[in-house]
Amino acid sequence: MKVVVQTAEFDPWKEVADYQARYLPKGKHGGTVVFVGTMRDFNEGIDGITSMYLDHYPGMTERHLERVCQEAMQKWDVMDAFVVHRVGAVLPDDAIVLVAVWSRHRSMAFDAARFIINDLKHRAPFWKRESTVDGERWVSGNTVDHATK
Amino acid sequence: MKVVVQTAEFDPWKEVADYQARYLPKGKHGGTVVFVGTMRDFNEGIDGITSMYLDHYPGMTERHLERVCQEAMQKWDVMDAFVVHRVGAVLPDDAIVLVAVWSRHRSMAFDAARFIINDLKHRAPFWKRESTVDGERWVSGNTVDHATK
Amino acid sequence: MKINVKYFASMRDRVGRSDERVELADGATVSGLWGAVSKDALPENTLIAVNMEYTDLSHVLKDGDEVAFFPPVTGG
Amino acid sequence: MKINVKYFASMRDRVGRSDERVELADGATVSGLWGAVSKDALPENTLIAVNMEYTDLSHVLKDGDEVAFFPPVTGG
Repeated sequence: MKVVVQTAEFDPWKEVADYQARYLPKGKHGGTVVFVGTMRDFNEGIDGITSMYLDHYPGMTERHLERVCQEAMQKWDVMDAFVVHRVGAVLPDDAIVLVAVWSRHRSMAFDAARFIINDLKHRAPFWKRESTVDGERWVSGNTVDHATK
Repeated sequence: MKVVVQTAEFDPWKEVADYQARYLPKGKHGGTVVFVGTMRDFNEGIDGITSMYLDHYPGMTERHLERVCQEAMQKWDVMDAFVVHRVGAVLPDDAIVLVAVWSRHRSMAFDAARFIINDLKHRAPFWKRESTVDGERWVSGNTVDHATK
Repeated sequence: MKINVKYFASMRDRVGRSDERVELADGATVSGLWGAVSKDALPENTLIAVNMEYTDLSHVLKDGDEVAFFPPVTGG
Repeated sequence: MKINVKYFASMRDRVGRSDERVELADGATVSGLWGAVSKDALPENTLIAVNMEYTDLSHVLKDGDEVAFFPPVTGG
């Protein structure tokens, strides 16, 4: 299990491939579910978002995400979980967040990945400030996943 | 939207990266959900599965999967869907199936990806024959996803 | 009328062939087709497709139809 | 006792600083700390963490605690 909070740009598909090759035993996981959140150039009805700044609470953010991953691994039959999240300056089409979960069975992988990303969106201390053609603004809130428990 | 049924081995993460670079407009999709099914070296309590043969119904399989992807794209706010499935000889740790869904919002991407893989598992004409140390056998059935509607 | 029949996976092993062409009287159903190709009852859970669409034993066939018999699917 | 206070995102903009050290009487709560650092009411929906764990205004502080005030999170 690994949680990374970084300012550097990342290729989510390469990150998953590298993590799997390095940490997952061969022939044991039947299902992998990956969620990637990508920066859009529109949000809450506003077009023309040119860049974004992601603030976080160093220390608490990592600790919170590690605990959520541990909780998911205990709650479902999950073999491994991997989370990467960008902070600092982010541009449209950049990957912001990656959540990857490996399990013996697909339903466990889906439930665990969704649990992690929903907790991350609603509880992990990150804040987005968008730069639009009209200026800057803090994003007010994340949408609720209808499947959130 | 694309459905590929192939005998050749594939790297699911590279497939997703290539498809996204080629077909997805930049800055429009907020959430991507990917499911990858990987061949395990055990199944239904049997260890030591050395290889597998995947049979299918050429023509019907592709048609069925294309229709399922179209249904998912209509039912949820899905921008694009991509499915790759192996047939023929498959070895442990090989990727068998890839389902990738791009959407503006994560909950739509999760629901659509899960819908596609569940339909594929229960309705798409594929059949697995496993080779174990004790001989060959047709796999009897797929497990039900508790979230299947 | 002529019907093209296909068998997949364990159904192919059971029937002992992968496909065949069968001559049937007009108005025959999938059930009648099965009676013409096998003396055994159709195994429970067998799936049926006519022209690559799922259907059932009561489906009335037309000349040139492709009918497939196969066990529950196990892909993914 | 000495308390380390941190402000993030719009809370930092509102308070006008990112962190500070505050001297409080023993037994003070997070609510008392807020009264010491600001004349305004705590904005609705403000989240509170003490030593990087979520808590609420009634939390009784100890010497050396790190208290953070921040708005609803918007990561992912």
